[in-house]
Amino acid sequence: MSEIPLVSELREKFGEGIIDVNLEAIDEWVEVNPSVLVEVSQYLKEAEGFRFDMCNSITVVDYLETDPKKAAKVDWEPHMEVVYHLSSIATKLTLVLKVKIPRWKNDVEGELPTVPSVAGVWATADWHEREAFDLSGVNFLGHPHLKRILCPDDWEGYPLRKDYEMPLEYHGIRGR
Amino acid sequence: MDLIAVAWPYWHQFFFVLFAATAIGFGFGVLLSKNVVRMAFYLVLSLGSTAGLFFLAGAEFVGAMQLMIYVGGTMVLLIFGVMLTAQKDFINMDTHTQDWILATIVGGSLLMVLLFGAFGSEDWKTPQDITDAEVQATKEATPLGLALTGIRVDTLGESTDAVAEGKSGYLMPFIIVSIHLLVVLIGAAYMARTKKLSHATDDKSSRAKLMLFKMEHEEEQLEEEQYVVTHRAKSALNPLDSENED
Amino acid sequence: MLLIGTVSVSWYLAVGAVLFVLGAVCMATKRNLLGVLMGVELVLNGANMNFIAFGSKVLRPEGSLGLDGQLIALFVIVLAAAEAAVALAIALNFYNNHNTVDVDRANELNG
Amino acid sequence: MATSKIDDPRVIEFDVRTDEMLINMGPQHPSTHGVLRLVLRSDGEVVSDVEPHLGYLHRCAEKIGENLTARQWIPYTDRMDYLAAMNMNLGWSLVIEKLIEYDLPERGRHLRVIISEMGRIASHLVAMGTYGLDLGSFTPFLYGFRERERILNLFEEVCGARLTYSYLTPGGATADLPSGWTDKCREFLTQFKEVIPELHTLLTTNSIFVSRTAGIGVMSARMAIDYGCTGPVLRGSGVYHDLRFHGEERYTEMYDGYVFDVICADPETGKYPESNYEFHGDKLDYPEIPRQAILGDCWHRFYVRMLEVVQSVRLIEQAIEKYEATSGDWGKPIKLIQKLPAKEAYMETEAPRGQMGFYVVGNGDSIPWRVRARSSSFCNLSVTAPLCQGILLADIPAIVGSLDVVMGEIDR
Amino acid sequence: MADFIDYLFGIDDSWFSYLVAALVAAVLILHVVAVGALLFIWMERKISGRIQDRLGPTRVGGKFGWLQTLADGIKLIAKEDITPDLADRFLFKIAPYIGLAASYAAFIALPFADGVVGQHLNTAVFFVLAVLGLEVFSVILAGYASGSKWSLFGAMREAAQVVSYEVPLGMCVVVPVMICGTMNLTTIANMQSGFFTNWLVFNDPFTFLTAIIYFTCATAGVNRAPFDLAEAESELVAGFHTEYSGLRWSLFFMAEYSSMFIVSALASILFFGGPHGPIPIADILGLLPTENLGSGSAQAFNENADGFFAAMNVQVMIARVLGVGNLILKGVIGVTLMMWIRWSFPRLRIDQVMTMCLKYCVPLAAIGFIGATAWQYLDLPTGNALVDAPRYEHHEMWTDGLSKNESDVEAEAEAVESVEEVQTPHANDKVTDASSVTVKTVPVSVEKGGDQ
Repeated sequence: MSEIPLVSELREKFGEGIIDVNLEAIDEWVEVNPSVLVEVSQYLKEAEGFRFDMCNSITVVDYLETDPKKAAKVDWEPHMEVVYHLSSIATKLTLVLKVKIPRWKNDVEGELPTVPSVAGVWATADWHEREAFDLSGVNFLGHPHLKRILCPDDWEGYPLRKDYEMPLEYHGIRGR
Repeated sequence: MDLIAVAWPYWHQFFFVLFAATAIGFGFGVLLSKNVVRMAFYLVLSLGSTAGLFFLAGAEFVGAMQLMIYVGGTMVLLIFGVMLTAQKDFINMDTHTQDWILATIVGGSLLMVLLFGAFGSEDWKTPQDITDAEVQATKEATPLGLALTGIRVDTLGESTDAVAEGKSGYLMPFIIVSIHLLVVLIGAAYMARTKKLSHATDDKSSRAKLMLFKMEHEEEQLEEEQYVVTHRAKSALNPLDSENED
Repeated sequence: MLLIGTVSVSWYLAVGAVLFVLGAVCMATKRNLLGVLMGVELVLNGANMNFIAFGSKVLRPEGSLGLDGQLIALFVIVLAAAEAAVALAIALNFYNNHNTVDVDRANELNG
Repeated sequence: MATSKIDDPRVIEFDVRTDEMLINMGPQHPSTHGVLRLVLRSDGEVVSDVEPHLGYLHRCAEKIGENLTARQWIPYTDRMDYLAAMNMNLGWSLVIEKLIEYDLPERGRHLRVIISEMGRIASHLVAMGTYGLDLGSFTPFLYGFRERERILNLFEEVCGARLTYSYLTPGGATADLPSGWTDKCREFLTQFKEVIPELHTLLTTNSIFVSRTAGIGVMSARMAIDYGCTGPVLRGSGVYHDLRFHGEERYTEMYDGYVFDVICADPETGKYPESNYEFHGDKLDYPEIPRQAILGDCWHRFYVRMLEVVQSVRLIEQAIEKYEATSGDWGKPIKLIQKLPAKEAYMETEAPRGQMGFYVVGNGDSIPWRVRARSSSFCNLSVTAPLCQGILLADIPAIVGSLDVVMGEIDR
Repeated sequence: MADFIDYLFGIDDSWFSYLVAALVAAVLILHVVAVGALLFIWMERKISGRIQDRLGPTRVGGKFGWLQTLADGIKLIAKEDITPDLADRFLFKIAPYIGLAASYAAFIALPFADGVVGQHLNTAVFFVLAVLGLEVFSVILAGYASGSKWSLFGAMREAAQVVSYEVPLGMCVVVPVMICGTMNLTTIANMQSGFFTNWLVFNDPFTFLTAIIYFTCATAGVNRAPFDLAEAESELVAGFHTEYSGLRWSLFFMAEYSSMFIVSALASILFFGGPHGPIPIADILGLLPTENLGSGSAQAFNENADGFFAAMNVQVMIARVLGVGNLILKGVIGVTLMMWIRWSFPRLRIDQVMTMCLKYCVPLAAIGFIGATAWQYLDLPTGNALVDAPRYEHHEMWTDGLSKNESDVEAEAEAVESVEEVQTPHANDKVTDASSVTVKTVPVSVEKGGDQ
């Protein structure tokens, strides 16, 4: 696959910024350091031969096993992954970018983890990041107007986190 | 069923009282109402009732024109203006009390004078008998129209020089008023414009301008050919097919 | 319905006079520019009523103005339309520039 | 109050200045296709800014997906794009098949082409009808629904449901097509082809329709890509991209051996692919592109949908033949509690409204660890705000309608 | 009518009989408005149903669901009458009645057939137009008083649209007025009696153009699709009547449908022969003796009881019924055409509506007017002259009542001679058959002068 020159170019250009590359996965992915995410994105969007001009999706996966029995078996520490699915209309390539972040910033409950926003790279990331913020509680730094998009503005909690509990009531409506 | 013609004495009185009462009543409404939209509404009714009085006085054409131009045109314009400016603060505006007192005194005395004048003349005060034929005759609009073109059919029998030459009509005022109206409408349209921006008044509409503006700003770095692979010939085969064939 | 006896020209004149005075008072008291404009319309109508009354052959077959009354009334209506258009344009311009339609605040030319 | 940037044509010259007002268009409004709420900032009839507010139909389907097995979540995909539920089923099925590396038998492949293209026709008919409705023409809506009803009848015979089918599942489909169904389908296509010119007459070539849509909401190719627009919205801007051609192999191989065009205007010539559409034995040309139309405007987006319907008809005709020529298994559904490997898979399919992507993360259990639906309408709608600047109020339904959004899919 | 009531009760001329006569006329017109609206709404449903390949109402009232509208009307009356909090309550409540009153009042001067008219007006054309124009107030007030932004938008659109379209509408109406030399609708209609070639629409190419422009502007004037911007449901929810419910809401629709009928009926009177069918059946059967026709108008009947009863014979009655039927049929055809247009076309945008008015309708109406004037002035052949059909000209003039005795007729003849040098637009009026004409246009206008 054509990702291999891509990976070498990325490594060459960003060095330590590229943390991990998995070419055996169903969709090959590259894990990058949050600090270089915007630069990598900009590069991927503009680099000749790749031109990942479309950001298909931004997903946040919460890795936290709430069941203590199962938690003992899993081979990862609780963390979150922000997954960027990119594709190119010009070259018809696809790529997955991953950013690993802690579940809470500095492990303080309630402090949202931060990731630099790529809304300046792909305009579509604007809404995707708002959705990720809304449902998973990730603070995208540099986003023009990061606010809830699907849930009401005064909703509490981030529903797609594994430890989320539905509020008992919302404006007098029974929650559960 | 020509009621007014035959039942003249009854219906004239009835409708006169009706229309006069509504005209004056809604006139008071205009004066006393604080809400500017309601004022406009009352004014419409008052003017409409006045048109009724015109009909009653036999001026059918003027009545219809009053309805059409005044009530239908001018008042719509006025209400339009009211709605454009009727923001919250300006809908209700109180009048100062001293204004009221002064206006009532001046207006009351003016009314006295006018009423004194109206009922002062015996000639005006005494009603005259008329025939049905005259009622009908006065309602015809053709003489009115001819008078506007300069021909006075009602004075043809008279023997002044102007009449003999057919010059007793209103052709000149009519033309002057027409041009006046035209000039005024153009001037009013010009005045009402806000002269802030003249950017979008070229041959192209502002819409097209806007579009071009957007396109310019977006396509600065656009290499369109990157996205639009050459167009497929008709009945293009799936690329995977050709790969298989290879 | 027979309150006033047979209607004569005077009664029309009286209605016209009342409308005229109402309009004049309206012009004097209203603070809203458009309210003043409405007063002007009322005044013009009151005046028009006189022309119609004097021009009516129905009311006063002998000695009426005849067609002239109606014609002048017509001209008044047309001119009132023109006047309203200009006044409205002034009002809108005033509103655009001053953000108000209160005539009491149009005092820029005060010394 | 408009700003006084003289060079900016976004500031329109007003005849009469009025005060700016904020208007809520929706969530209960006839032309917002459900419960979309647009907050308009308008000065008289001129709208300077539009901000969409979503979420009135939010059910957190992704969270539900984390508590159900792959097959159990199928009905939830139905309720995303409820106007093209078959295509939603297909997207989810394919991504699960990708995750468990399952290969579909050939008969099932053709079955899926028939079903998903039928779904595309049904969806585009609604899009066409509601667009007419947005522009004040009620009749095309009922014409479209009449044909859609026929498709729904066929779907009902296949799976028993008329709106939320849950028919295509990971592994294939819940059942094979009933016997005699393909003949009925052919019958439908024959009569449907005659209706297409009527629809073109009612809308596509109607001069009022053209004047309402041509040159309105023009979106450049770059903007469309940047905002993640896909499907007819993207192709309406002249971008040659259709996942049925350019997607992942697992999806494009479904269309192996099929002949069809990607409906997209060539930006060089402004021409669409030539018609391959038979009408009473004669080749019937597509309607002319009106002079006022600009590539990427509402008219082109609408036109692309209308022509895609014809391509779908072509595809179904081929698929029925191929389906009948093959025999054997159509692809039985996977087990209800099929274990999902501890991998992740993302896949996009070309749904009627654009590229519908599903992302699934497995953890060895039968219940996925994380489910994500990448909604095409969601991205298409995000372009509303930049498109609706300095337009007239009446253009908003025209622009939003041309994006053809379904709130069920946006809010999930 | 009043005479007839006097005769019936054996009483003298009194206000009572006139009151009864007025009430009868009022109730009859109310029926046209109310029942007409019921019928038209039902018709609209059936027509839209057929256009959209469905049945429309089928159940209520037995066949064809013809009582559907009545059932809906009962439902609407039973509904709660809601007034929004932000509304200006007084104006909000009164607005629907203004619209209904305006479209009702316009019927007063609309002649359904020769002599079948609520109130005979010499300026009927302008009266109908003027009163119909007042309907806009109901929309503006409703829009303003609702306290809703959508309603306000609808009202502003309506105001702008109606005021603009009144200009070309008036210009189109002037053309038949100019050709006929009168604003009296009865006279205009009577001048088009005979074969359909005599209809003004076929008079010359410019009247044909004018008729089309008139119909377009009338459609816009009564707010029908594609010009129904004031209630554009896809943009403004429901426009000016967004906040209305129940009976008040239905009053808007009664007003809309009755004004649709009025403009259609006006079109048929002005351009399509009015109460005269394409073939003068009544004439051919001898139902309407030509010598009666000229004086067959109301005021002539009211001249004296004898004349009234003489004219009130069965033949004339049948002819009148035919005339009323003709006019209503033509009006319904016009309404059907409007419905057909509505269910076929998308809606225009507000700027396009204005462009249509200012760029197309006004210039075309002006061309039509100038062209028709030139046609009359140059005395070019009319459509009727081309087929060499007999021409009926039944001028019914304001002097009908005056020229009853022989001396008046002589005076009239003198007047004709005395003012021959006066060139007027009507000097080249069409050739008339002396036996069928009561009074000729131009001389009649100046007859009064001759009298003095």
